[in-house]
Amino acid sequence: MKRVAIQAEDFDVGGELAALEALGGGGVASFTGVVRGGNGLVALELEQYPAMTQAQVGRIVDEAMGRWPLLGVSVIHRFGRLEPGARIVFVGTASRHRTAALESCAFLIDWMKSDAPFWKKEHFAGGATQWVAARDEDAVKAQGWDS
Amino acid sequence: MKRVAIQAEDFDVGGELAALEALGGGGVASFTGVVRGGNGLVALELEQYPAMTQAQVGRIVDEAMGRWPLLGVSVIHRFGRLEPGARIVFVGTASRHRTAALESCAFLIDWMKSDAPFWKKEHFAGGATQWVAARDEDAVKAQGWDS
Amino acid sequence: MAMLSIVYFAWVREAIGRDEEQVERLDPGRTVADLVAMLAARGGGYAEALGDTARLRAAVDQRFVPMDSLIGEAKEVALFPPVTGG
Amino acid sequence: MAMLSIVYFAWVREAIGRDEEQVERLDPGRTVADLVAMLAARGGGYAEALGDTARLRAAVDQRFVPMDSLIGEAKEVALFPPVTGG
Repeated sequence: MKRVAIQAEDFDVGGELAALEALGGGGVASFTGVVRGGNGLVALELEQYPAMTQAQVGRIVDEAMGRWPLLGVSVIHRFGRLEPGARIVFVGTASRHRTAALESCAFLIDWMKSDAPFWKKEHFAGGATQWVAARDEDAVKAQGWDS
Repeated sequence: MKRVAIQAEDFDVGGELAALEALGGGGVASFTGVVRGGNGLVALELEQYPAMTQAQVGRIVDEAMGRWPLLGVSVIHRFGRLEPGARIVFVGTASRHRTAALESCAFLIDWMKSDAPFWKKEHFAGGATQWVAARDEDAVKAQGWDS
Repeated sequence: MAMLSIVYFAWVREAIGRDEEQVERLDPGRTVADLVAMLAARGGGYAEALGDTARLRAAVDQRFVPMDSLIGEAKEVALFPPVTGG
Repeated sequence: MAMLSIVYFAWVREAIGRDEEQVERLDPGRTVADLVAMLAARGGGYAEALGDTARLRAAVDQRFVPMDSLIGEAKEVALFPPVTGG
């Protein structure tokens, strides 16, 4: 099973995980990213490169499925305006081996956080906005998986 | 938030994760273990040491919360007769740091799989039964976290 | 007279045919291994379950301990195979 | 005449004031950096957005590429800040 969804709508984490559990592997790992509040943030606006996103995410999922013995992978990424507490990104992996499920989940979320073609703009109370700068530590972490 | 449940009943993974998402950390990791079928397995029977389980699991959760900056941990383990496809164990962790959420989730599930006071008996079609032997690899993996 | 509870799990419980029993409290210098040897000497299911300590694990008052641990003033000793987790 | 699409994202798009435009296809020996320099020379928002290539990333036909990559026969070049993921 391979599922990649780039969407504006929220998603049902329990339902996504149930589909992975049903594959019979015995182990399902997940990571869900949620918009953090604080500093007067009222919303995060996610812009994407639609022609690229689906293909890029699909490619990295294929890479994970080649590296680890996975029965299924589900990746969801939202775009548009998201308020604090809203889910942004979900990665779920199913395997007969819990280490494979956990490591591939970490690999995929690292990639999603550093290399997926999304840009985030913060909207603050009072109307100020700011594009989020890329964090070097994310790029370093994703590169750590290359060797 | 710290939640430890040792129970016969199934649980709602989506609901458990929603509670962790609501803590505001931004990242929630999980692992769910499911009974694998195959080789004519009709059920897995999980026996526990009730006076010990809750305290032991609580202690390892405290240890994880000391090692990683976690906002919440939820651990659920079922006992009794479970058929293939049934959930056995769930670990969910919430943190501001996705590495902390993922690593602590892996740490806790390794411990649950190797050191939690449960014993598994396999029931096969035709009535044969067999106690599952402890796997050395699990013990080695859990020890890997000691240093 | 002070008593010590012994609890059994998994195939140890099945071989012995009970999940719990009381014995007189041992001399404080005795170890878990001493208790196991004393029980195994009863023969039958006890010998079958407890004859080979390499296959056994123990807990004293709900804490995992090595077989050579002193029982001391403990109230409960548990004897069981290595745990197999979730 | 063959045309090349250029697409912009995030603050690059905002500074330029548009998300897409068409230009005449360049000589196949030109690189992404050559295209960026040509656009920055227009001044105004273009200069602001594209004046410092160290702050930019690019994709050619939906593949991330270094700035010194040849554009060749590509149909679409995208210019944007480093991605910030999910």
